[in-house]
Amino acid sequence: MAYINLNEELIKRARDAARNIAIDTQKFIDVHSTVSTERTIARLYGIDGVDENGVPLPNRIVDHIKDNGALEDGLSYYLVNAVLETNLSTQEIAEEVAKGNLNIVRLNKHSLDEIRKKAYELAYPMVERIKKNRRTREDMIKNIGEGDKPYLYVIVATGNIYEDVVQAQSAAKQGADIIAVIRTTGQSLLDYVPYGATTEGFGGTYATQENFRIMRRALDEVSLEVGRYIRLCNYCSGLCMPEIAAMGAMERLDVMLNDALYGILFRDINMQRTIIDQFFSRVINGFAGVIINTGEDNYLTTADAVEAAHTVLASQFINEQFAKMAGILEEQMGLGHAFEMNPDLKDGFLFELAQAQMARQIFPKAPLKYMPPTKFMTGNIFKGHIQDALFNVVSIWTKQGIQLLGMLTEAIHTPFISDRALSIENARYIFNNMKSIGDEIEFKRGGIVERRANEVLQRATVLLEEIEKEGLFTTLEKGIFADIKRSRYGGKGLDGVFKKGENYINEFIPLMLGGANNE
Amino acid sequence: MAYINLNEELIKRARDAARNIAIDTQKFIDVHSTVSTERTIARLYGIDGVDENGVPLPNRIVDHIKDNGALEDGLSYYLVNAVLETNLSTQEIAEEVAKGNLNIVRLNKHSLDEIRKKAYELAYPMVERIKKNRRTREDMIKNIGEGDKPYLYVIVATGNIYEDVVQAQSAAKQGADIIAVIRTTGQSLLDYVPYGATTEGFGGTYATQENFRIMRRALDEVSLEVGRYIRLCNYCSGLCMPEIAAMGAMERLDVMLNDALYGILFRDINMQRTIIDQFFSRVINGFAGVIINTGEDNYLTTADAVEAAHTVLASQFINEQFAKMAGILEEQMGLGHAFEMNPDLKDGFLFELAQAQMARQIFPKAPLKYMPPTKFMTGNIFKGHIQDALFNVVSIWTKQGIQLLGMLTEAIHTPFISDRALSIENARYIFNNMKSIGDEIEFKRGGIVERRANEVLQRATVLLEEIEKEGLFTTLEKGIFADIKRSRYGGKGLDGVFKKGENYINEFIPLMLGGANNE
Amino acid sequence: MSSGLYSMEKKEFDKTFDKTRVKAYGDTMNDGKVQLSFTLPLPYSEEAKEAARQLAIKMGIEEPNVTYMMDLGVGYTFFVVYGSCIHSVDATKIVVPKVETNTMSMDEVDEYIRKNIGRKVVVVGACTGTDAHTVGIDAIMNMKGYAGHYGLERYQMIEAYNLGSQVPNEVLVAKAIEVNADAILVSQVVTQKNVHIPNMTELVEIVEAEGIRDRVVLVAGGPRISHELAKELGYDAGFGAGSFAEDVASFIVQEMVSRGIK
Amino acid sequence: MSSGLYSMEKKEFDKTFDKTRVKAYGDTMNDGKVQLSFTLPLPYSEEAKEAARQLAIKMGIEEPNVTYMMDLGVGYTFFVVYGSCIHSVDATKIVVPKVETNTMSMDEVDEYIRKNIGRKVVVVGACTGTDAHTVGIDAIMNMKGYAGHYGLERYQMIEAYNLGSQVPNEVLVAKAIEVNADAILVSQVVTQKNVHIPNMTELVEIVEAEGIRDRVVLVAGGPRISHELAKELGYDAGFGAGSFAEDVASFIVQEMVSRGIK
Ligand code: B12
Ligand code: B12
Ligand SMILES: Cc1ncc(COP(=O)(O)O)c(C=O)c1O
Ligand SMILES: Cc1ncc(COP(=O)(O)O)c(C=O)c1O
Repeated sequence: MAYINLNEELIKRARDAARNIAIDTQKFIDVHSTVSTERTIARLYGIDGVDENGVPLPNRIVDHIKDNGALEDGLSYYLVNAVLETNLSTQEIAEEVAKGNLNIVRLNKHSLDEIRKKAYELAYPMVERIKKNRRTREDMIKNIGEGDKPYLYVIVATGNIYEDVVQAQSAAKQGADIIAVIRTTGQSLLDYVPYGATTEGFGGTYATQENFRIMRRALDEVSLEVGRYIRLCNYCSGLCMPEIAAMGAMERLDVMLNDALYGILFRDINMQRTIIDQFFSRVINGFAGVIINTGEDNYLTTADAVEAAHTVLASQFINEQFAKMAGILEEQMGLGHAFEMNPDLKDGFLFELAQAQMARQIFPKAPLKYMPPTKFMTGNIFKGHIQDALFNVVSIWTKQGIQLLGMLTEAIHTPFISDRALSIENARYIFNNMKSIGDEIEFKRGGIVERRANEVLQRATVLLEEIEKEGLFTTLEKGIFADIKRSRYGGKGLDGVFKKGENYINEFIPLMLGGANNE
Repeated sequence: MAYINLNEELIKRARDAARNIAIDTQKFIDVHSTVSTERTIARLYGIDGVDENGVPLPNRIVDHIKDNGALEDGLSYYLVNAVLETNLSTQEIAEEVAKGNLNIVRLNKHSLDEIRKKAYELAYPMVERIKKNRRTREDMIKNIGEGDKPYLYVIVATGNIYEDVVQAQSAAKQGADIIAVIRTTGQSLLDYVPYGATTEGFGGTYATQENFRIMRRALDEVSLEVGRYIRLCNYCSGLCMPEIAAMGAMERLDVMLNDALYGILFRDINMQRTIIDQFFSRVINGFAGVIINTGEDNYLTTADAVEAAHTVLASQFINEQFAKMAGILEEQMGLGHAFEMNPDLKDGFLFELAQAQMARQIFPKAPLKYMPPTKFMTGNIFKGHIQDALFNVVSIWTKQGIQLLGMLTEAIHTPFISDRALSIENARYIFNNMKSIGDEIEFKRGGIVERRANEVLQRATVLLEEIEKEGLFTTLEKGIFADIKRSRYGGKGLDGVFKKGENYINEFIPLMLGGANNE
Repeated sequence: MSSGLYSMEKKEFDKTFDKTRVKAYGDTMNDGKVQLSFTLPLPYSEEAKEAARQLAIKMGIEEPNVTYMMDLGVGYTFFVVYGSCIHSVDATKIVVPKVETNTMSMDEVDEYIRKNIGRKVVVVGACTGTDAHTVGIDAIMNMKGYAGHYGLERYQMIEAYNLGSQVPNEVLVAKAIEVNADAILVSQVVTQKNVHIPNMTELVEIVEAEGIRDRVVLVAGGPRISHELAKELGYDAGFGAGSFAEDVASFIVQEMVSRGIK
Repeated sequence: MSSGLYSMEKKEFDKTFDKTRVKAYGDTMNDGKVQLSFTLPLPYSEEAKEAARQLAIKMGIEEPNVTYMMDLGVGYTFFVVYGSCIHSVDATKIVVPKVETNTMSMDEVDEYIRKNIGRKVVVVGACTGTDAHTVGIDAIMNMKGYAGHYGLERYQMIEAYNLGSQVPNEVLVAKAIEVNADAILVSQVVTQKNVHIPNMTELVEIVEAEGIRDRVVLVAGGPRISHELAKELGYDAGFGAGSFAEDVASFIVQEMVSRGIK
């Protein structure tokens, strides 16, 4: 493969700084938990369904503990104890709690050892189920095959899961490799996960476990038809990060957007809350063999892509370390970046090429997630289609992992069925017609591309070393990423954060940490 | 500039073979003339207008000589003699001949020396007019500037010269550098040039001197407005090659399609006729400072672009030598080629790149004319627009001279005003966004691109050496170019060819040969 | 914890598919979404944009959204418009005139001729009038064929004469008479300003004037030629884009048999 | 030597420009040429193509030419169509509601405020409802501004509060009351399924319920917001794509003066 000369010393410094940032933050994470983390545990113990008002039982049971002032001990402690005490199933306990028939905080307490043992036993079936999903995926890929990289990733976003199925199957037939069901506007701010099949969303469809199931089934069906395993993607980020990760693990999702920084910056979610949630969600994603997609591409939707290029790289380094810490393999790290420079920029293409090639070399095994032009897309669909074409050129050239296909109607509406077909056609044409370009064409030593990449690397390193000194939270408070300032105590969801008490246990972490290699 | 290693020895052999082919053919040309060549001389002596039946006077006077069985002496001899004899102007003589009042063949003959002297004197004003046009062009370019290369070349083809003006001015404002007024279907087969402003054509507008004038005026106007000299292009090839070249010289056209091989192969014009016509037409084009565009791109509209790539190169070599022989500078040689490979071809882009880069290096000074995808364009305008985008990528990368912009509606209709706007936008975006790519990106030594280019060069050399042995006419009879066989005695216009007699003179050749350098 | 978000959207139209009222589809059944683009001879301005909107409304576009406008520089403006089209089509009532024969392979055609006609079938073809686009007729007739489908010249039981490009109708008919052709093939690619219509009509007139109409199969083809159009102009069949030699050959021989041409 | 070629085409329509009957333009005045694309929920077939043609005809397209059809794989087909649209628009009758104030520069606005209002003008803005697209409102309000046009925060005589994204209408109005705002700016970018309409309407209702409607200037903006729509929903003005801070500032201050808000 063609390469640019990158300053290896800088790469090492940047990576070291990022590791220290992650280690530092992890210390905070380790002693905290959140309501969403606890609800996730409830789900992993098999609690599902809603009460008569439509409130999810995981919420009901965690709120119950919270209302009884006992949250610091965490859900596992009380739930498992209740199982030991009542001999009811976890689901039955939740139902009884919801009906007001049972107070699990007030029950007689078994010894922590006994609880721990039982917790492990109760956790086992779900861990096995997730493991089995992973194997099913691996087998299907082995037996029916998969698409070449860059994978063609498209979104469906009709708001109606059944309509989404039509669009998704159509896309698969046209050549898509990954279908992402975009969530409805605002879902990431809900402090619960909606329930059941849904048909009404805005600019997206609710992420619910039933919707996951419906779509997974539809994609399995079409996978067999087209002879390619079609991956399903949804979104963790938001107030329910680990819950959605767990639902995805149960329903064999393959790719999940997962980035606390995105939530902090673009959804104004409290940083403490979401960074804690991120850890557990990544442990689950890792174990489930899910490819995570991080969201640094979003910085460029507000900041200038030439000016802020180094923030993207810095964030990739940080996300890499956070992912590692949660047991995610490099092969599962879909680190994000984006083709967002002003199309009027002279030689802008060379700058985009530099950024993409640099990311490729610095994260050689990661299935980089490459985002299309969005900011400079306009209502001119014809021009838009060729902006997307150049984006595809850079991708095949620099061997990106996941190509989030640009849509010619980006500035107008969420994709119509034909928009998707045209963008798949665009990518397939270019990926095939330029197949070997990355091996056949070389970068001039000391040319614009090489110089630009090293400049970005240099600035990212400086930034990371600054963050290393200040700490991640302080950096975010100062507005260093994406020009957005967030307070440590502001944003949504802070009230769901708590310090772990003495009895706190979460057996799923030891069971799942170590990711896809944890057998 | 990035380069590929080409076998210089092969280039030399190919060029030598082409030179010999041209020299050999020139021997035939030198002793022949045609009715169209004679009509051209009439026009250069100032004869214009039509008779009461709409027949052009140049045709009337040449037919008159032919009908009197005296064609072998050529027009100059009788016309100049008539001037000496009657003291009428050339135009008056033509009018009298057309009215049947005068038989110039039957007049008393002055001595050949006297005629020659007078011929020179009569030729002088037109030669000066053309020279002046050349200077006007040079001055305008110096004063108001011109576009960067590759020049953006678009066609207008409404059939109505006044509608063409609207479209042309619109295109210039959007950024076009060259406007080509496509001729109506079938005009190249007319053995006369229509007269006056015309408003009804099919898939194009008649090439008439008045139409040339109207468009030149419109483009001068818009040139001042946009601050770029806008070049005007029309078509010589066909039964009136030199006549149209002369009209173009008089009306300050800047670019002219000029290729006898095109006429032979694609219009079934007799090869003797058009190769003779080509010589004089190129002498005129050369002297007028016109950039000629040759038509080897057309081979690929019938033959396969991968298989027949070497025929394009061979034809470029031949056209180069024919152009040289007619006094055309390298800077005026818009040798043609085309982006016509099947878009489904794996790595087809690299093959296109190879061909374009090879042509660039073999003809370093020529403003290569690069034709867009046409054969593989479909009614899918969206896909078409990105095929055109990749074509633009190859062009800016390999520094082509004249970019004949592809239209997204190529397979549907001659361009609408908006089609042109979109294709100009396409090219401008890519040319600017990838400006320096040709200097920044290198070709892998011994890679697909280099190997492909040398293979094409090798095959072209073999072909040229075969033609060198057989002679050009025999080669054409055997169907070696574009899979099309043409007989030496078949096709249109053979009856207009004659062997020059003893009294034959054409003072314009010595006056103009030597091209733009002939001052 | 409200699930109020669920109920914000009213179902504004019936989302079930109705074959008698098929509407365009963007991302929801019956949403009627269409994309339009066109130029208006009006200077770039808010007024021109409004004119574009009004034009779209006249076409039956509800809530047209002019997503883009481009100044073409000479008092003309280009528009891109999206919107919901109110019109629908009754798909249960659609009948498309198609060439009614079933297509046989080259060998089957040869076999069919041997069995049912018992002699070689003579076919004459050309690209007529001022049209010089021979690739289409070559695709049908040349030995080599097109996209892996051999042309008529390769058929053992067909004698094929391809006269090439820009053949005057008189010349084509004269050739047909000379070789006693069973079928005449006409290719028309240039359709600008409907130049093909008078040309195709003229051929039919000549064939009729020569009194051979009933003993030749008359076939037209080209990217913009439909069977319907060809029939209207008096041909026996028309073949559009993506036709192959076997389609034409199958039609010719079956038509000959059904009309009793021997 | 015939010039017969000249006379083949009949003039089929009037080629002169008539401002009362403006038609789309391809390459000849009044040719009516338009391009369309859409999907039909019908399987890829000749019948689907005919349905596409018929739909185009219903839209007023003469001689629609289905230039392309693509199988979307699940019983749906995508079409590209060209044709001549018979409809025309009377451009002499077009009136576009525009924001009626003339735009001043930043310095002029400050000067205007000093002269005519004599105190700082207070502006509160937000991206409301579930909408998180702050770039637009930031473009208008941020110090930094947009495309070289400074935002309201930089105006010496304007006190600007930008509440950011996903602000509930109640919160926005409460803030306006708290700081005694002269103008409220609302940004709405997500318009999917018309989600902006109820949200924008709600704001007006709250403002009215709070009894402050007559002393605030109410302004909406976003890429799909037109002045017309904003007026309809009860706002004083609407600003679409390509608006700058000076447009809004000029409107606010002139509106204040004309309504006597001091
Ligand atoms: C190649 C080409 C040329 C070549 C032709 C070479 C040659 N020897 O044929 C050259 C360069 C000479 C040329 C010239 C011109 N061309 Co041209 N050309 C094309 C091009 C790029 C491809 C056509 C083609 O070969 N298609 C491939 C064949 C296999 O497809 P096909 O013809 O559709 O044939 C299939 C079917 O239709 C059917 N079929 C066709 N004929 C028949 C006959 C029978 C009996 C049957 C059964 C079936 C059948 O079967 C075939 C196989 O499936 C098209 C654009 C495009 N991409 O389509 C423009 C195009 C056809 N040309 C066009 C024009 C205007 C011209 C010119 C008039 C331009 C000018 N003024 O100079 C000239 C003049 C030509 C003339 N007098 O006819 C226009 C026509 C617009 C219109 N609708 O009227 C087009 C659409 C381009 C454009 N957008 O302007 N052209
Ligand atoms: C950047 C962006 C984002 C960023 C937003 C970051 C941020 N902090 O703003 C992120 C990544 C977070 C995002 C998320 C989503 N987005 Co978004 N996004 C865009 C994008 C690419 C650019 C928008 C933009 O910044 N434009 C630049 C600004 C300067 O222009 P502007 O907003 O038009 O503002 C100008 C004028 O309109 C006016 N103006 C605007 N507001 C106001 C207010 C006042 C008072 C005045 C006077 C003037 C004014 O002045 C401004 C300057 O001239 C568009 C696509 C596109 N190319 O347009 C999609 C787009 C807007 N997004 C879309 C969607 C659907 C979403 C999501 C809902 C997707 C999902 N389900 O996850 C989410 C959720 C967001 C939410 N809840 O609102 C759709 C909206 C479709 C529709 N018409 O409803 C679009 C069109 C993309 C698409 N095709 O799907 N998005
Ligand atoms: C990392 C990440 N997570 C989540 C999302 C989407 O989340 P939401 O549902 O909040 O729009 C995005 C969208 O761009 C993202 O980049
Ligand atoms: C060299 C050359 N001459 C002339 C023409 C056009 O000539 P005609 O008017 O015969 O179509 C072309 C068109 O492709 C050409 O390539």
